[in-house]
Amino acid sequence: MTLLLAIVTGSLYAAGIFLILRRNMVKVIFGLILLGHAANLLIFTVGRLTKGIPAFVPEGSDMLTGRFADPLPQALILTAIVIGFGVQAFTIVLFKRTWLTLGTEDLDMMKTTDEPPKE
Amino acid sequence: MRETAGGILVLLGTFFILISAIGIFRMPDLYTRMSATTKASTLGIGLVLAGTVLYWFDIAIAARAISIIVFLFLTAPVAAHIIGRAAYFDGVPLWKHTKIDELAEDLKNRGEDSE
Amino acid sequence: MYSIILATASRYLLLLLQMFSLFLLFRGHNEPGGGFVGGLVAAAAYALYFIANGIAEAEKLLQIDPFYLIAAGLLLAVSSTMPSLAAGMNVMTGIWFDTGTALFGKVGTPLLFDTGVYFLVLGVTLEIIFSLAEGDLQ
Amino acid sequence: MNHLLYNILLAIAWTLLTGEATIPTFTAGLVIGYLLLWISRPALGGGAYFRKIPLVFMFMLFFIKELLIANLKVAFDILTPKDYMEPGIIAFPLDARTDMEITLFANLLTLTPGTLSLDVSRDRKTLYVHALYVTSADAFRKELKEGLEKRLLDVLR
Amino acid sequence: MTIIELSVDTAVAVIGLSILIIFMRLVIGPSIADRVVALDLLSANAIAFIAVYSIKNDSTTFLDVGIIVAILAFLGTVAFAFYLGKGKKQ
Amino acid sequence: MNQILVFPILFPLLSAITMLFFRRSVAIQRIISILSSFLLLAAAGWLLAAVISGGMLTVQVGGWRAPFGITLAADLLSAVMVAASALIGLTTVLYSLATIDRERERFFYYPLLQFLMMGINGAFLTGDVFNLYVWFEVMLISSFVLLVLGGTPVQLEGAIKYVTINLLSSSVFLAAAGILYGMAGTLNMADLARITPHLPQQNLLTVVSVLFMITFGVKAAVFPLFFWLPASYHTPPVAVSAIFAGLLTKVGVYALIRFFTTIFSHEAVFIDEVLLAASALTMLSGVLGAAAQYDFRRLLSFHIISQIGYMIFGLALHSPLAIAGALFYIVHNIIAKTNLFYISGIVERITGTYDLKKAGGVYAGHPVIGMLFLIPALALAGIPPLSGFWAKFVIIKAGFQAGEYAVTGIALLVGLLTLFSMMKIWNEAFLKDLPQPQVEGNRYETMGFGRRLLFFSPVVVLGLVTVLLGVFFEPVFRLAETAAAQLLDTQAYITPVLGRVK
Amino acid sequence: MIGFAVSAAAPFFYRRFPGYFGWIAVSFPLFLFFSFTSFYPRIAAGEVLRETVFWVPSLGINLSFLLDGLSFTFALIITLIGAAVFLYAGTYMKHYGHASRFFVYIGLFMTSMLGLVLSDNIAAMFVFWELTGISSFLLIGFSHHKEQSRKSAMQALLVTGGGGLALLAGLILLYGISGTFEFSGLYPKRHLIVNSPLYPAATVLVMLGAFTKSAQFPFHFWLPNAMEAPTPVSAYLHSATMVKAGIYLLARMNHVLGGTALWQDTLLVVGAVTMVCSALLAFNQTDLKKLLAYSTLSVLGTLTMMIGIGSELAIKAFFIYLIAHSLYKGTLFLVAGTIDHAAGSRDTGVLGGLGRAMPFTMATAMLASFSMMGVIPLVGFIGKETLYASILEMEEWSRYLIAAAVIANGLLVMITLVAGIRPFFGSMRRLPSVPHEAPFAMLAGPACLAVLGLLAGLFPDFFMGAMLDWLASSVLADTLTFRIKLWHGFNEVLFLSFLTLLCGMLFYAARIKLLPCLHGRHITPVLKPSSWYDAALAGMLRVARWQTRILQNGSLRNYITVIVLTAVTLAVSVLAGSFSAFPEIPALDVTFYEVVIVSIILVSILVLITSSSRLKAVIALGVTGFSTGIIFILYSAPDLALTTFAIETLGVILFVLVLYRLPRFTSYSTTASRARDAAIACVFGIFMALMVLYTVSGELDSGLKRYFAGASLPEGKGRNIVNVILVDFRAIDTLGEITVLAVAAIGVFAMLKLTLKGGSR
Ligand code: NA
Ligand code: NA
Repeated sequence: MTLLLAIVTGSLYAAGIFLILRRNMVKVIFGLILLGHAANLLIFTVGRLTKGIPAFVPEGSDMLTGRFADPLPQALILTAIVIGFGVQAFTIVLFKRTWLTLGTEDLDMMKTTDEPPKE
Repeated sequence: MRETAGGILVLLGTFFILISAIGIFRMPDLYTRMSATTKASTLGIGLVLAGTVLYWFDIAIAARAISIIVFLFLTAPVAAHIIGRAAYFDGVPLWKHTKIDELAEDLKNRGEDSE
Repeated sequence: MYSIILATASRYLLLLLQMFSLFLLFRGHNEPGGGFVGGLVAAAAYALYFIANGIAEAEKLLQIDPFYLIAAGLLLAVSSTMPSLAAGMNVMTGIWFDTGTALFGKVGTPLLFDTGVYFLVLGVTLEIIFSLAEGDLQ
Repeated sequence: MNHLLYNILLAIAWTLLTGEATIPTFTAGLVIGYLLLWISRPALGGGAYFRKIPLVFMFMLFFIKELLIANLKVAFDILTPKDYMEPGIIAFPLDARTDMEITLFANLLTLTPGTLSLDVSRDRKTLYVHALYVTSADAFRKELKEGLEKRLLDVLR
Repeated sequence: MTIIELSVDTAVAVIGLSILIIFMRLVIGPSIADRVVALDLLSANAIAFIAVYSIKNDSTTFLDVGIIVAILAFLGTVAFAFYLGKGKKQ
Repeated sequence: MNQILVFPILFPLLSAITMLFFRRSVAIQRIISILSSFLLLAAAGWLLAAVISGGMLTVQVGGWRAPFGITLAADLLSAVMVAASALIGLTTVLYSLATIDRERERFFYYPLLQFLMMGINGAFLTGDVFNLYVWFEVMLISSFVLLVLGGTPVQLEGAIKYVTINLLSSSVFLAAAGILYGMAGTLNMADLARITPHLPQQNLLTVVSVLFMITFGVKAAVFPLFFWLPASYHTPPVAVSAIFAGLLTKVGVYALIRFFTTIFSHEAVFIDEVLLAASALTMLSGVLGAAAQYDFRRLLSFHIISQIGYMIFGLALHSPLAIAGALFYIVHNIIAKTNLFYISGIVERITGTYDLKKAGGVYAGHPVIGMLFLIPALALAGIPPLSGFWAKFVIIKAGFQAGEYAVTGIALLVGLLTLFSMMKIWNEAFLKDLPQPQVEGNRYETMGFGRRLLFFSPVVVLGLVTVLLGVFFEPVFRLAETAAAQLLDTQAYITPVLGRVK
Repeated sequence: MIGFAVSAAAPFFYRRFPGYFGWIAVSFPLFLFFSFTSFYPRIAAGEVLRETVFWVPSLGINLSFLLDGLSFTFALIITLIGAAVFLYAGTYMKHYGHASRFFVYIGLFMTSMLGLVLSDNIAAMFVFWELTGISSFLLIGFSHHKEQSRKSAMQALLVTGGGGLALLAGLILLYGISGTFEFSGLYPKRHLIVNSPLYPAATVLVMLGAFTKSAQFPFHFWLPNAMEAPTPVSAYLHSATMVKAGIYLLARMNHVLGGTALWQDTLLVVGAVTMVCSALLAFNQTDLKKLLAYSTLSVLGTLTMMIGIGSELAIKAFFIYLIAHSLYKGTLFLVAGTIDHAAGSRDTGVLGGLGRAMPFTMATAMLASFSMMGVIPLVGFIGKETLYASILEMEEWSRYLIAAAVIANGLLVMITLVAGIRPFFGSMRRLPSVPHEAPFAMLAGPACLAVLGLLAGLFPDFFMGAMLDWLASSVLADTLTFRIKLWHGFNEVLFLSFLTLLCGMLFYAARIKLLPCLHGRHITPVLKPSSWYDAALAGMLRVARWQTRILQNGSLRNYITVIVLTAVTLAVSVLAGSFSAFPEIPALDVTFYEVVIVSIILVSILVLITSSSRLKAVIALGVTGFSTGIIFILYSAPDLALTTFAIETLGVILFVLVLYRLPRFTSYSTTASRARDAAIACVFGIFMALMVLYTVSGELDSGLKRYFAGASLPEGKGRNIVNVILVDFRAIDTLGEITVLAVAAIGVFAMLKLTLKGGSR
């Protein structure tokens, strides 16, 4: 499964990059979200996979022993997901606002801030 | 014994789930798909969960499983209704063999009335 | 897009979801759940209500400016760091009360922290949804 | 509805007394509580509760039967290559009046395979139903009127 | 292999198959509503899968996730319907 | 005592929360802003004093022992950065009071500034790789919002690029942090510093460090990762541009320094070569970009990039002198660059434009402003005895010491071109007569005395600091040397955090 | 020694009492002048005075001062001319406006100049060096509303600033070789320095600094342009003092760097070329000040050349020439200013017959002019005599140099005739204003200087005789005695002097003929490197615009492409260099449902990329997210799954609320660009996948995992370890996380509710 997840992670990255390279703003949003997924899945996979043994201390015991899933990458991903959610919500609204204000979704039409000074 | 009963319930549930899956794939239009499938899967999940309850036979598990069942039975029809309605007003076409559409007729009449 | 069926159902589901969200919050320390998911489910309840009944109804239901929820959530979370500072311990050191309850597990500052997260998430989500929905009306 | 509350409280008390938080204990508590309440009718009053509980049970049984039959019918149609369907959208005049009645009825109808509540008219007098097997619109209306709606309203009113 | 193990393994496989079938409908469409229905059904399958998986792994922790999935799937469906409804009105 | 380490994070947060509660009253928000900024400055000063006198400070947050919980750690570098940013925070608040319009004030401008400060300080103080990511995000989202606050078309356009590229870099950061954990099993910087030299997959570690270099390089605006900066920094209100210019990229530089002296210290060769090449190109392309500009703020924005190059150059040389130079360069640049942006705002108020071709006549009417401009401008160009001279001097000396003649030569040339740009501004905006008299009423003349005081005090204060840093360079340089020595001695970072480790 | 302290404090003093009147202002340089002369006995006794104020000792940079013959001479020149100029400017600057600013600048300049010549520490000297450059910049651009003025100031700054940077580099290299920044510390290490491999580089860099500052060919062009400055500035900075800073440095460094062929020959050649070329360039000038500027250039070249000759006689000639030039050129510039002031023009073609109206000015001008022409008995004559003598003494090149010197000096004579004498004779023409005699304050300064020139010529022994020995000793290692006299008798040298005068007359006469031909015609660009400067500047700007257009082209896609490619290239260059083997592929132990999930994700991604409908894309995205959640369930992360599901659903709601207002999902890019992007994306994706595989192929021994498992319940009071990490072990992460959420909510709110009208501010 690690191999499959590595492939999935790679595909998510590839798709994310491909989409943020589009001229259409909306696609860029999707690309950014995919990149978020990709990073999360990457952390999950490199934190090593453990099947079916979540990190919960069982009832009647003081500690968890034996094989169990590493809780730290999970906590990191949780934080990253939530942060990603906040940032993405902002980004989506930013793109919407931009579209409403500028009237275009074509990123190649948005070059005024980089325009070379007029001679 | 109890576990076996649970297993059988689970199997029965998955059967209905499969039916609904095939149904949604095979049926000709959106409405027939919905008619055919949403409930089958609801029933199927209900059965699977009942099997789970039997397997664990613990109040905490039962509480969870039952709340899922209750919640599903509460929400599934609402969801089906709301999608069907939205789809209808959005103009999703009916199957060509659909016999009658009294809603369309009424809408037409109402439209004439109000104008 | 008002449907009487959805509207009626949403009213009953609202309570159910809110209760479930509290449930998730309180037992999150021992079982899956916690302030974040709890807050999201609570927000989901309002979101459902908003979709079924419209934005005005939903805001009436909430009664409070979501920004105050956000501020309160942050304040709760931060204030959970204060007792340890005041006590001269490392900042954010958890302080626990001996009494425990069946539902909550132990009571202590980390739970306060999680409650802060709950309110904040609720406030943030609602703020975003309401702003977007109000934006539609304009 | 007070009686239902009593009943549940009694069941909980039973569970606590036995000290065994399991499903059978709780179910037993419910049954015992119901019997106790029934016995104490003169003291507590409230005949409606005892009239309705069997009705509810009856309705549930009816509904589950309908559910199973319809499911099997649809399953058969799905699994066999030939389609027997004659779908249509029927306007059904509602007797149900309150929000709760309408909602419950529409939802139960949707839950039954082969039918789907599509819309409630603005005057809340008509429910539009999409059905898979419509031999005749009037027959369909009649069946529904006397079957599901009647039984449901009996329980609710 | 006990009956329960057999039935659980079968169930997992059958649910997996159903998911694949439904996913095909999701990809095909044709209307958005069709896809939403498929999505709804997929999440229902996920719940069933979670339930079976909890038996398979002898672990109850996952059932809670099932409740959340049920709630959220409903909410998601309603949201999509809301979207479709809006599209019509405006 | 150690707990003062938390104040630079908690003060801004608490004041932001309070302001959220008073969201309807701008007046109260202003007062809270000022108070909390002063408090923050005091706390930062205290922290700096404590670190200077008592060495590195650490706090194990939550009382959890070092690699398990999150450690906040302030060595000299961190403390200095916090102090500098607190100063910039304060001046920016003052400047904002004079310049930010009512509408933005009503829409949470002040809390956002505080959130930004919280993120920046957090980034400087944390001793945990993932926690750094979190602070970066706090900082980023605050900067996103500040950047678009107002929603004018240019702001939105700039923000799209800024946001997209920064999110891409965040994703890379996350991946790199994840892989680092997947390899080393820890996230604590000190623990990593201890473990990384002994990891079996050293090559993989180098790749990870490349990923970190990319992500921090984007934040620091290093060649060729800087594009988002000139695209966006000139679009928001000038107070926002100023604090961005002063602090945001420096956080990236800080992270680069932290990572490549502490965590990846042992495998410097490849990285240093890359950094060296990047620094040369950064210096050059930044300054050339500036030479092509005629917009006051865009010109300054390109200069940010160019100067980042110097700092990276210092890091790449990796000698005690070079690092000390880089550190001093950062502080100098934070102060001078922010100041220049403030002044661009003043010039805009007077002439009604940021376009240098349309501006003019400031010197004739306001010679004092001219002098106030010359201080940071000449400092930036490295004219003695201002702070920038020393910054350049030390780095160049280190460059020659290391035998990197080519890059050092570029650094010198870039200094000349910087002088050219600064003098272009001077000639165009200050000396030249105003080409066309302003049509609408002069927004500068109508300012009240109090506002003008707020308007100028940041410029005066920062100008004074620039001069003082130059004139009393010796103690400052000693401090930088000590900080550099601390940075290069990995054990000096590990021991206070982890305690004695065998 | 107190003099130093006063000079350091002076500018601050000045700002407080803006000296509007030259009489007050003049007291400052005069005071300094006399305090310096008070050191005369000690200097004359061969003493070298030192004083150190610690500044940045850890870098070896201190304000250490050194007063020996060389710096003493310069200090006297600076303060003396300064006094004259201050006095003059007090009146002259009245019609300029902002006179107070002028005095601040020029006071700053004088202080810096003094600091420059007095510094023992070369880094500190550099500080003053740059300060003189800046004050010069401010003074040239003093009439800032004139574009020419601004341009010239910028040119001067860039040329001298660029040289300054070279100098800095050279100084640091010297430090690298010797380990000291003190001149006095460098002297003993001469051997070490000259033999170092870095010696040529350091020497060339130092020379570059000196040449630019002293306007040596080919950097001479900025000086004539600097004549845009007010006349007192031209007199003071651009003839008497600042431009001599480079010469000073060369003289100072002669000890350290001199004696090699590189040093001597370069100076000789550059000096000689400057001397001749700039004199030639004066030919078609008609502006009084520009004429004088070209003559200054020529003299600066001569001075450089003399250091290049390097003999004792040459050094002495150097000093005499230096003093003489400072005296007469200062005077002439001030007179030019007076003429401009009085007559309203500086055009030599227009000026004439002013002698009647301005007799005192004429007298002053005559004295200075004769000194410049080298007429007996003025000090200029002695200077020229000594110069010729020193050239004749040389073994090689003497003949060519003599010819060059005679021609150059002849041209100087011509310039003098045109600029210093002609305006006072002949017939008066129509002038912009009626000429009148200058006020006393404007006359006193130049007159004093001119008279001083005469006295120095008449009594050379008294004024300079004793000095010259120890002056030379401050530049050279050993000394011989040499008596200077006004009159050496009729010899070769005297003949040359007459020849020079004769040449000058001839040139003057020829000039009248030549002028019409030359007028309007450009002397070859080779002789006018200012066109090189312009070309370099324009070229730099072109390159700047080009690279900005290429790099900062506004296209987000290009930005991202560059970033991604950079990342991949760097990473691959690491990988390619060191990883020989493909990562160990983990065993493929998958179940059916895992394959189902993974294939669903992959198909969804494909649908997402290729989708032409927004909502379809949203759904595909949702499926991807949900499937990720399922993976989290499979691999023991229920909390993650919960959160993922919740977030995905909220994401859907968000999209739904936003989307129907969003634009269509149309595709703009061409197939080619899509293919290119796909390739980039795939490379990056493969890279990341490989990273995952590489990482998991190693062992992970996480002590943290075990610690959390043990501490979660007893210390964290929770069984859900993930949650305990979130709210306790790493609570500060979560604090930051919820802050992000809060700010995001603010952002969304503000973006939707706040829209300012109009452009950005
Ligand atoms: Na995400
Ligand atoms: Na949580």
